[in-house]
Amino acid sequence: MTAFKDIEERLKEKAKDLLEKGEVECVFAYGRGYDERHPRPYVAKTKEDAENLVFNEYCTFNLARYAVKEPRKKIAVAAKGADSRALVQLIQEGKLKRENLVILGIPAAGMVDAKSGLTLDEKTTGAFANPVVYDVLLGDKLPEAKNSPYEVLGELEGLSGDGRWEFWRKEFARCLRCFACRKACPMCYCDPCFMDQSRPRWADKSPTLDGNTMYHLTRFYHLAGRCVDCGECTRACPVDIPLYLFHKRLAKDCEEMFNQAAGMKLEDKPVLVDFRVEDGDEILL
Amino acid sequence: MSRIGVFVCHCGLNIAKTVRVSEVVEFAANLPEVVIAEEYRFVCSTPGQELIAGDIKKYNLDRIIVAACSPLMHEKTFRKVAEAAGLNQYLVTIVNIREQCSWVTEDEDVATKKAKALINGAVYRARLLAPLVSRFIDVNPEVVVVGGGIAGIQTALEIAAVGRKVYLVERTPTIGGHMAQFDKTFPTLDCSACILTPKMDAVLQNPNIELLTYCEVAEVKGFVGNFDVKIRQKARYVDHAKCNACLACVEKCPGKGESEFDEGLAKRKAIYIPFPQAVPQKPVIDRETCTYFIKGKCRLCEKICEQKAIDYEQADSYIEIKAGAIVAATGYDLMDVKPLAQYGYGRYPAVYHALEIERLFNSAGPTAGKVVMRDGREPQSIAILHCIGSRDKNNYEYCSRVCCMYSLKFAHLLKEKTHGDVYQLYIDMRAGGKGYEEFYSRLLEEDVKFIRGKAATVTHRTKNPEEEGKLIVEVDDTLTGKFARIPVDMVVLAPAMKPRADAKDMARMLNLSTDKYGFFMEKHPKLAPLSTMTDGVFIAGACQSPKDIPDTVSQATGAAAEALTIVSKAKMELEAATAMVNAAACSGCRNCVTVCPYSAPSMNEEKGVSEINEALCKGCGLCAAACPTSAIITRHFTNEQVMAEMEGLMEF
Amino acid sequence: MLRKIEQGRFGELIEALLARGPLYAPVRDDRGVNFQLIRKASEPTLDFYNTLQSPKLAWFPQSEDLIRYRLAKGETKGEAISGPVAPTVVLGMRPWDVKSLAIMDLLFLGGGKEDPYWLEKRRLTTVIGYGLASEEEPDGADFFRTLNIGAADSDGSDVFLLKKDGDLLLEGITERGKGLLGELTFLKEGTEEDERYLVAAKAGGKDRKTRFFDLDANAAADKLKAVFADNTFWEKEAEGCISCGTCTFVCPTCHCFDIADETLFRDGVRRRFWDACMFTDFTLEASGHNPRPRTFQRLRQKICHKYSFYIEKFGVVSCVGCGRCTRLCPVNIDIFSLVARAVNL
Amino acid sequence: MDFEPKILGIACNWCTYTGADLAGTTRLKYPQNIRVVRVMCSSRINPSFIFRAFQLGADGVLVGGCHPGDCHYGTGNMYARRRLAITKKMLEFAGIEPGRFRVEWISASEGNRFAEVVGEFTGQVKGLGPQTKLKIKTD
Repeated sequence: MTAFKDIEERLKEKAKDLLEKGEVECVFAYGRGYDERHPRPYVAKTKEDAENLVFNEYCTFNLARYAVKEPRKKIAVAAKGADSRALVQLIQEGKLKRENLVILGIPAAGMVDAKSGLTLDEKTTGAFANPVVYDVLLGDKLPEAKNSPYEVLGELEGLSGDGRWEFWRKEFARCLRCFACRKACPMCYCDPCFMDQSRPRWADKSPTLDGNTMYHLTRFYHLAGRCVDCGECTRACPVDIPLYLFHKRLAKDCEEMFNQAAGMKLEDKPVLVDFRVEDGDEILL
Repeated sequence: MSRIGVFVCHCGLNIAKTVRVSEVVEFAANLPEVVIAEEYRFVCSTPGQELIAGDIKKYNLDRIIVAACSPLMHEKTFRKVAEAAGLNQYLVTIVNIREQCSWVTEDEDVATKKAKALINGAVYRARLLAPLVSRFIDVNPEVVVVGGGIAGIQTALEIAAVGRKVYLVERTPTIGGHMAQFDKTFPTLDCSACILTPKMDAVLQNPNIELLTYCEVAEVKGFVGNFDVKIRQKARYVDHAKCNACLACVEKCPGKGESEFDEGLAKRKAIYIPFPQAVPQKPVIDRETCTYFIKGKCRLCEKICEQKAIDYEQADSYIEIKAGAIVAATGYDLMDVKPLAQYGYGRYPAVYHALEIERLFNSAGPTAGKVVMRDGREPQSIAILHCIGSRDKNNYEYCSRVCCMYSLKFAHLLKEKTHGDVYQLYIDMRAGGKGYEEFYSRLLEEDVKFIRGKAATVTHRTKNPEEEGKLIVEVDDTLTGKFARIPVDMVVLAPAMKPRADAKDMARMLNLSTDKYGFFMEKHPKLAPLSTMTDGVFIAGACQSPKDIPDTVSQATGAAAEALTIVSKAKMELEAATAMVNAAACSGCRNCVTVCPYSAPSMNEEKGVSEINEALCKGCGLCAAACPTSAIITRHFTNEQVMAEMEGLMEF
Repeated sequence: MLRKIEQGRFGELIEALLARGPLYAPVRDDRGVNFQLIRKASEPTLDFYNTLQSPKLAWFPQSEDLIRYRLAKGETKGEAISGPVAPTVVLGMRPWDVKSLAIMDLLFLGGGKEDPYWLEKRRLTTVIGYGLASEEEPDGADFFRTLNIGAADSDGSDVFLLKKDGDLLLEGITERGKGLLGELTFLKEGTEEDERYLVAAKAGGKDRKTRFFDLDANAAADKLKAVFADNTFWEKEAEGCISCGTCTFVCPTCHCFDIADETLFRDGVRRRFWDACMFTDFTLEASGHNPRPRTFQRLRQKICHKYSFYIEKFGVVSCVGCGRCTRLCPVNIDIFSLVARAVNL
Repeated sequence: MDFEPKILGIACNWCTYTGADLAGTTRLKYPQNIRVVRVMCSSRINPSFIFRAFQLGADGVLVGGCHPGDCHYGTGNMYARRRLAITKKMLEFAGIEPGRFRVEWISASEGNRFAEVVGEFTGQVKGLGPQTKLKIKTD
């Protein structure tokens, strides 16, 4: 495995090179935050900026979330496994153009969520070690996780329906409606979000359990077949709602029913705006 | 605040027997925003209608709710009543308390309770209804027919016959299509040219038909009533306006190409007309074989042309046409049989496909109508192999429908011309059609050898001296259960009819769906076989599925009638309950663009939002449910309206 | 007035407070410590550095019902919800959080219009502040010393609580606080040694180290106004900002709210609830116009509101350096270094 | 008293709603717990409608559309099938009894099928008892 320090060096070098040659307008990557453990998303626009880039195990952010705001510019994006899936998914949805992107692929394992101290692996999120699409690879390819990313669902799936509802009810009740989940999500590019609508008002404007439930269920649905399991929603949540569990479950369902995982192939169509004549009614059971 | 009037119908005893109408009326009268609630024995009767109209005026109602039978029954009636009374028809709500209430239970309490809940739902929803106005658009009276085979010719002639202008677009230098290549037609054996060429000529003579040969559709925009069709006129290098069709140029031309019309069995010149009866009779230059274009020298045709019609500088040009309707009659391709190596086509010169044989029969064909093979011999034994690629899970699962009959025709003609042995190797003999079974019976009498079994291989590997110099057709005879080797001089393949190679592109241009093979999809297989999911675009002939000439001509005539129903009106009413995009809420996700079967939404790339062409929208709401930001508003079924109705239904 | 109780008898103290009325205190669950309305004496804890969320919810709940109404035929009937608020105790607030109440008072009570909901709760609530013990290290994100708040300041508290060896010292600061301590007769008198310890701890609190720069409030206010139009600066600072409401929701001094009518089956409540200036639609006008459509404008607004406009209007910084926004920011935006960069630009 | 569930039906105009009318025309009897909302196509149904219906207190939700391949709009119900399949999985994972939600393809000629399905579904929902999880608590 290539050391994070070496990846950082290559990232700087490549960014400098791209910016110097004018091949991209900016490079979306990571910069220093208020300490080592807290890097920030950073946009390098000049070769001098490129010197400020950093990469370490705390660089968990999914930069596709920023790239999607620049659909017309030629940009470079540092992309770990899940981040590259997000880029692919956004290309499928016509939000980004492949030809406008230079994907700086980063094979990365052992990333750490600074807040919880947890290592990101298949039990959590963002376990995809290697980028699925890239122009440059800034480190050596890594072996992929051996376990299914869905194993972690076992515990919840093992509960009774009542148990699961009790679990989610408690979690939804904690929700502050700070909307960090949707704002951190690379796929939640809608502005306004359905929750901001007043006609109709899909959920209470005030943070009630019922409104929170409607918000989260609908958002889960909107991400079905689109979520790339980067885990940003869950890391962003100030009250630590394990949103990733629901997203994972729907990703699993989509794989089982439609035989397609989000953001894996440029030529795929998002599953919910697609159908096959062979889709059977058994999926409704 | 709305002013709602509620009218509850007894429908004689149909409703009143199980629903306590007075109780329901009292309930309705006490709901907020309900100004008046009334009951009547038959609200749909003239006095009932007058009651509603009177109340609208008397109470200044801005919404009415009629609780009666199904909306599918009388919604139109009550909408008319409202319009006549000055209330927009979309402000009427019908509550179904008969078919879905009083008729499906005998319990008065239950029925009354349900009727109340249904009316409550309607009151919740009615407040949110908006007046809608149907829009009318002008219809362009002209029609574009794509494809100049028998289907396109027939369609064009029918439309022109009622005085409408038709543009007939044909890709090759002549109209006529596959039918022009045929020698005889089954089952009557009348000469194909004799019945087709008068029609081709009629096209040329008809002032209402503008013939656009050597042209291709480049782009189709717009929608029913208002299509903008861009046609690419391929460079002919001959100015047809000047050419007087003397064809002296053709005679002198030293260039040599393979005749497409004769399936490569004969040569043609570089400047040519495809066949003697071609329409138009004016030639085109084939760049690929023209000496001047290849070597930069020659220009013989230019020298010889008295009309100065030769123009080597000619380039492709574009013609823009406006049309109210489009008929696609783009026909079929014969399957390329080379990849089916087991039949030896391309490897053994004595293996022919069906269209080649047609040309061999034809007196104007490469052999002047004699059946002689590529080596000059007349075959003494011929095997006709059915279902090559058709009814074949590895290729085309469908039956090509015409092969049995033309194979019988071939058998007859081969017998007649060669007196040799003719074998038919078939899976099933399909002779459904007027006079078809009789034709089959006739052939059974003609000393043709029928072997029931699909040919497995054609090989030159002989096993005994008798087979020497022959091609051996191997087949499992399913009647005798024996494996047979049939030595013959000539093999004729009946390949599958398949969609045109560019059918998918054409489908994309016309916004048609295709089936899994690539044939154009009809709107409904039984009830709308000539319509498509795109209003104003119709299909006829083999582009929809393999079919014979009678079926094709029937479809073509039908498609003409379909197109005429559109262009015969000056104006067209558009669906009023269409969807629209609230641009401020659109996130540009393209879901609507991706899912709409009618291509009504499209992306405005500059603004990054989607826009709906209401002329194309059918109001199904598929897009609205796919819209994550609820930017799409399905008029008359908005998210708000549906959810309000649900709230009202669930309150009690 | 100084009282004390063994730490082991903390539960008894809680029991006694619970008997008097509603009590908010820090409770630990699997995700950390937060203020909660206490149901059982065993719930509260004093073993924490600070709560994840601010204690403002005791006075300014995330969601508060104002009016109940019914959409009836003819007329809509509504009634104000102004149930009697019981005397409440909030126990365990850190000194810098206590300070936030005075900052919020300026707005809710001093802005020319008194907010009855805030006033009522302020009037009836007793604050038990909780000094940082000398052995506890401030978190790296905190910077309350920059705002000149000591780790053991007792200003603003009615009662001030401090750990001392095995004991909890309780000092009555205000009359209300002293009255409360007087009622809790099972408490022991504090000794002179306790007194000295307390004085030393308060003084020592001023020497505790957090992130620091020399902040002159008025100069900062002016500087930020000068920097206001420097879009390049703000765009760079905001490039990571995802425009969520986390920072404002966990902030003890953020006070923006929205009001909405929530109706179901024609019954409804008018409710006010937290809003955040970081939300895209916070400034969305009915016309569709949005004066702050871009992220950097919203982040700028938040920073300038706290470090410039509030000073201009009320004379104080609207920030207590609690570090919550920095700690919980999903993208590690740090208000301390941002302000420092702006002021030193 | 027996528990009488509230069931929300959402039916497409062309097939299921017409089928329900046919059930009436042929005077078939079925439980009247169902109240039907008419939409033009099953593809109009936003999964949030289903969540909302449960919040409004529906004990069961029945969606009816044309048989796949027979959609009045060609492909609407093909999309609907995928959406509603996800909706079903979501309800299940959230802990809502999956038996409270059902999708059926009922054509305009299947009045008896409509009555049958409603009867069966009503019985099933009755068996599950009141739906209290998503239902908004009202005083």
